[in-house]
Amino acid sequence: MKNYKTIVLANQEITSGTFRMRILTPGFAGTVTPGQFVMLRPALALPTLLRRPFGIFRVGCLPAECDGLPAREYLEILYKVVGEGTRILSELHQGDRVELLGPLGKGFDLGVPGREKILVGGGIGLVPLFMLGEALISRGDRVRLLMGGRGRDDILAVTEFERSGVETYVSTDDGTLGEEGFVTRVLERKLGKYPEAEVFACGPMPMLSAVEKICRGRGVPLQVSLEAHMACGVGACLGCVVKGVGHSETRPRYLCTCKAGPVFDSSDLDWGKAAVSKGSCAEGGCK
Amino acid sequence: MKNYKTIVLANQEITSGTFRMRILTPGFAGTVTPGQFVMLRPALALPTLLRRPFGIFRVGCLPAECDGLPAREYLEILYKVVGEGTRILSELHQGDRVELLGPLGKGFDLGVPGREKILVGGGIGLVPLFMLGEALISRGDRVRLLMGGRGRDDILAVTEFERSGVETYVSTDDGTLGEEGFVTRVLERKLGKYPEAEVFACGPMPMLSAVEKICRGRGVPLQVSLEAHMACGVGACLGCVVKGVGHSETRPRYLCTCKAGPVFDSSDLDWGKAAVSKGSCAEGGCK
Amino acid sequence: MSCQEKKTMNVVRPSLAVEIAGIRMKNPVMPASGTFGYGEEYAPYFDLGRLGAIVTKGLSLNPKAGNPTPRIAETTSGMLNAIGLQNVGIEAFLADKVAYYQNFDVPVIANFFGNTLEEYGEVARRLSDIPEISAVELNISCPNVKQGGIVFGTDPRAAAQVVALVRKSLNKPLIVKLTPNVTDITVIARAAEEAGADAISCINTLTGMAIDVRTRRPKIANRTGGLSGPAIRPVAVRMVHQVVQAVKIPVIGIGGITCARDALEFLIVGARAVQVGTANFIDPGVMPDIIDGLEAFCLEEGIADINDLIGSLQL
Amino acid sequence: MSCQEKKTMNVVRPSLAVEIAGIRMKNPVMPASGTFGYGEEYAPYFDLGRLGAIVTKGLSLNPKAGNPTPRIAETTSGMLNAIGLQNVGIEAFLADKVAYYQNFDVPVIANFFGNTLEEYGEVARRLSDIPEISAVELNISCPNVKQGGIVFGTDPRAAAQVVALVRKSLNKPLIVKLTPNVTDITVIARAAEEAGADAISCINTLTGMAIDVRTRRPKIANRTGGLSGPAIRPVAVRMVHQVVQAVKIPVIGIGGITCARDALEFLIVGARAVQVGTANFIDPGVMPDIIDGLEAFCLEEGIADINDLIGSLQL
Ligand SMILES: Cc1cc2nc3c(=O)[nH]c(=O)nc-3n(C[C@H](O)[C@H](O)[C@H](O)COP(=O)(O)OP(=O)(O)OC[C@H]3O[C@@H](n4cnc5c(N)ncnc54)[C@H](O)[C@@H]3O)c2cc1C
Ligand SMILES: Cc1cc2nc3c(=O)[nH]c(=O)nc-3n(C[C@H](O)[C@H](O)[C@H](O)COP(=O)(O)OP(=O)(O)OC[C@H]3O[C@@H](n4cnc5c(N)ncnc54)[C@H](O)[C@@H]3O)c2cc1C
Ligand SMILES: Cc1cc2nc3c(=O)[nH]c(=O)nc-3n(C[C@H](O)[C@H](O)[C@H](O)COP(=O)(O)O)c2cc1C
Ligand SMILES: Cc1cc2nc3c(=O)[nH]c(=O)nc-3n(C[C@H](O)[C@H](O)[C@H](O)COP(=O)(O)O)c2cc1C
Ligand code: FES
Ligand code: FES
Repeated sequence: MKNYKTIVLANQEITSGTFRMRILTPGFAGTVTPGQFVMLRPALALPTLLRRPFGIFRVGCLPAECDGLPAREYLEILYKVVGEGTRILSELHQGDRVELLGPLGKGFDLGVPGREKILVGGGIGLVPLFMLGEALISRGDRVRLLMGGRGRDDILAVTEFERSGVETYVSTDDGTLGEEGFVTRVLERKLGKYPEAEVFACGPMPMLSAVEKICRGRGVPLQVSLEAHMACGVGACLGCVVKGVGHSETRPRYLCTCKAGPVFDSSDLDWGKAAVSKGSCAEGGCK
Repeated sequence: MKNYKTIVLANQEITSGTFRMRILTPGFAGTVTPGQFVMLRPALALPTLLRRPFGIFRVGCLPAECDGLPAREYLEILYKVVGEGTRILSELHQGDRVELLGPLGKGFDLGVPGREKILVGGGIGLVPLFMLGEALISRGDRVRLLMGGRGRDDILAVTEFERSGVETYVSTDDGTLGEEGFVTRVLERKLGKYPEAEVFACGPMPMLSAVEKICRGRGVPLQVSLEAHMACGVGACLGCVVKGVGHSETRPRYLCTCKAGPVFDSSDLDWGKAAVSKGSCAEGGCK
Repeated sequence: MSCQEKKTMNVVRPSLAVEIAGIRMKNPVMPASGTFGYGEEYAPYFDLGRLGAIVTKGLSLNPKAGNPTPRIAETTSGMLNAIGLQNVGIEAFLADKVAYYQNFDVPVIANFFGNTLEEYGEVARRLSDIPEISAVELNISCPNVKQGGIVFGTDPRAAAQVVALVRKSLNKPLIVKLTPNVTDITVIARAAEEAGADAISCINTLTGMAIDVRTRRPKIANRTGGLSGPAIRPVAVRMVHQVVQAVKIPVIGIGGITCARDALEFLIVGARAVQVGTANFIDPGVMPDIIDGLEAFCLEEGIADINDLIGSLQL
Repeated sequence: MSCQEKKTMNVVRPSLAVEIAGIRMKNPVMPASGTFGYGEEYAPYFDLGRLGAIVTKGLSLNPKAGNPTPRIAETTSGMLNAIGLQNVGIEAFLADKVAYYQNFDVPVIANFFGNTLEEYGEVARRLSDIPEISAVELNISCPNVKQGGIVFGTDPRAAAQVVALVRKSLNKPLIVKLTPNVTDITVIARAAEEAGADAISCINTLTGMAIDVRTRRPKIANRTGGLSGPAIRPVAVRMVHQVVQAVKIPVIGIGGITCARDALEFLIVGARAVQVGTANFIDPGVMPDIIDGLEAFCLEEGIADINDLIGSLQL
């Protein structure tokens, strides 16, 4: 958990409207667990005010170079341009200054070693699953990624998952890539085959709700990574709360997405109608 | 007078804290007279709000290129980083988008053909004098530039003036370049030699006041280019007024620097104690 | 081009026309008083005929010199101004400026103020006779003039008094412009309505102050100034929402509008039209852009008449 | 390094210490209530011992759930919040949180509110006995809670009543925090002073609203929220200036402070200390940066004691 004032190493558009940014972050890799996130903003004169939360896609290190440049640790985020903040990020160049806070929040619990692992990613929601996949693979678990999206532009980084040893299954609503249909259909099929699996999901709220219903129906353990509007990212503003299980008007039980989450055991959440902050979807920014 | 949404062609630091920016401005050159100015801001998400006024240093045209790039008209400004707005400008790169309004205001009157012309520039105040010099030279006048500054970093673009045929005399308060002392001392000497000269001055207010006193004392015609805090640049906000000659508490006579100026005949201004807007110097941004 | 054609052939262009107190406007976008001069200053940048209405800078009985300088200072996403209502006075306005408006098929709204009740009445009478003026906007809210506006605009009784007097002296629609520097803006709005206002416009500027830390002086010679620009938009939207609930007459929304989306916030909470102020300084082309943006939004959302959008807030 | 050494050898470090209502602080910088949790959340980012004081989030008699979400929305250079004063309640605070403050040599100011007069009194009594608490800050200004704060904070008589009651129930310095959503803040400030306040802090948030134009819904579930951040600074500086002129007790300036220069504006108009709110969210290291910046400014300007800067406004 460090407050970085650092620079952009690279910032590329990878599919229409989705970017990949590499940021210099010395000392970051050793402290991060899969599913944690960062709060990021360009170090400009307040074009937007608050930092924006982003999942950590991966961390890495550039080797030292002969011209004397030392080894440089970095992290990578994948982000979609949905509003002003992400638009400004997308216009940053190598060497531009950014401010980054992280790693933040509670990441994924790796679950029971040896059991089948199914990761369900919806669009940009796949971001936190990459490091999770790596961690699970490296301790020997079998990992499958079910990657869904509306169309081919929503399908990201699949080859990178495969390279790391994750089996991937792609589906799109419009059939422009992989199987046609909802990713939840694929999930049902896979759970039919691997009823002992553990599921890890991140994506738009309607998808998460559907995944939760499927997993609850079969008694399959599920962890979800949620989004919420955040001001601070550290538990100070109380802007990012979601309803915990047992929440009621008279005995409210709010949990901070930034601190108790963003990854929650699905059984800790109230999956009632308005379970999760409308905020996370209000702007159509739900991915 | 056009509202350009255009791009930066180049943006270089020329001396410590002073930059030269080239901006693509098709159709600009034909409409500008020496001494006019532009209102400029980066096309970012409101990092600063208002456009900033800048004198037009020069205009030019990049020739068409064999790869099909057509000829491109541009203008150049020279600016000093004094606050947030100019700092943001200084961080722009080639290809970055800017918004520019201009040419604005009333420029210099070229005066009587054939009479000696003396231009007095204080620091960054020399900006509007370059195009004036060019115009005077091209119609055959003899032009001298007396260029003053606190130190060598304030002395700008002198070789460019010389190349255009202007005789230049440099003085600095600390003697780090040219003659040591105030530029007004040089002016007195020159006026002693050329009592028929016409004077054109731009620079910090104390310098302009001193120049005005000298010229008034000798009955020498003087035009000055003033600075004032501006919101609109077109005469709509009335934020940029200066006191005109004959101004009094009971019969106030305010002139818009952006429309009646920025170049004024010195006899049109009230040179009393608070003659010119404190605004133009309040932030220490007076150059 | 084919795309353009397709648009005009297959899609009915949405109607942006609105009506306020009997004034029909092509669209709900007009400049805010004092930020658009008398209009001429911006004529080089776009066809003023595109505007829903033109609003003049604030007029008074006699010419007014305004405040000493500095008069403006930028603040974060806003600006302070203490112009002090400098204006040419009603005589010069009628003699030199009014004729210009005949060039455009756009209703003209004359903004005015007085230093005394009598002056308010007198200016209202003078404006009554001018056919080029479609309506007047009564500024009881300028925070810059010590004896004048501020008193009327912050006290419901004083507001009612000046509105009633102007109403009596005037034969045109009367728009009353409110100050946001009050505890409860609905009280003033209702007082104005009861006293005969045909419409309300709000908000004027929030009183603010900025200090030059080196010189230890206020950045504005008048010490305080009016804060305008995007910074104040949330306060303005809230107040317009409140006033729309509180009165039956139409409301014109003002405060920090810089783009169509900003304007839409005001229309959705119930403003019948909007005024654009500080944004004109930032981009002289902003009002036509906003008009285009409103049309595009209606097209996208399948709204045939912008009046269907007005007050469409979902609570 | 040699530069550093030179500084400490040749130049006397300016004193930044200030005193408010008997509370001595190392420097005039503290967090604004509700933007710093109970302090722990920011401990990973800097030594809390550097602060002039710690201000807790708003406490109430019973735990409070707060509002539904969305609770926050960004606006231009500001943010709206309608957290709804979610807090653990005074019991849990005393049981779980207070002990933590012993780790730091920093005065702790407990911010609190009540929904009824009785509740205000009760919380004040409970806080009286806690040695870790140096002073309390009475929030009569939160615009989010319908039955509570707003009434007290906008009416001078109600304000005086609650201040007097708390004063009676409390054996510690009493800071009263004012809302800016009033016509004349000096009236409320004077009422609080007369009723026994030892200091005033201002401002709390301006009430604002933002609309999601696609869904036509307010961006905040509570419809309106409190506007904070740099956008409101000019309003805050103006009000602090007014209150400083109106009362004899010290004033703490709050509103949109993001850097030392912002803080200086408040000190120069006469605030004895400042609180930093929204800026903590943007940069957790902002308060130590501001403290360093104040020291640097004093050094540059040859000011040996920051108290000489306070109220140094030139008019
Ligand atoms: C823990 C976490 C991890 C995330 N990881 C990623 C990621 O890896 N890649 C990615 O593209 N996006 C991710 N998001 C969503 C991302 O934060 C938003 O897309 C981004 O904040 C939008 O900012 P904007 O200014 O472009 O949009 P605007 O809509 O203009 O933003 C306005 C305000 O709403 C907030 N906001 C808008 N949409 C969202 C959202 N979906 N979630 C949270 N806040 C929102 C913004 O932070 C800002 O405060 C994540 C969100 C959270 C909470
Ligand atoms: C007609 C005209 C021509 C100018 N030509 C040049 C030029 O060629 N090169 C150059 O470097 N500068 C020039 N200036 C000054 C330049 O506009 C300011 O340096 C610049 O606006 C400072 O902006 P900032 O945000 O960096 O400073 P800040 O001090 O942060 O600005 C705050 C506000 O004050 C205004 N302001 C501050 N200083 C000045 C000033 N000296 N004059 C006017 N407004 C000011 C800004 O526009 C802004 O609105 C000119 C000014 C005028 C009026
Ligand atoms: C420079 C300036 C001058 C103004 N003059 C007037 C005026 O004469 N009469 C008036 O009613 N309002 C005046 N106003 C207020 C605006 O009309 C408008 O209410 C306010 O600026 C808020 O809108 P904005 O945020 O879009 O600028 C002025 C505002 C500015 C910035
Ligand atoms: C998320 C949030 C929560 C707040 N909670 C409280 C509170 O509990 N009690 C209180 O007196 N003020 C509260 N405030 C107001 C702040 O203390 C401060 O007065 C206001 O935000 C203005 O300062 P700023 O612009 O620096 O944020 C809160 C503000 C924010 C943004
Ligand atoms: S984002 Fe502030 S508490 Fe979670
Ligand atoms: S800058 Fe607006 S009138 Fe001159």
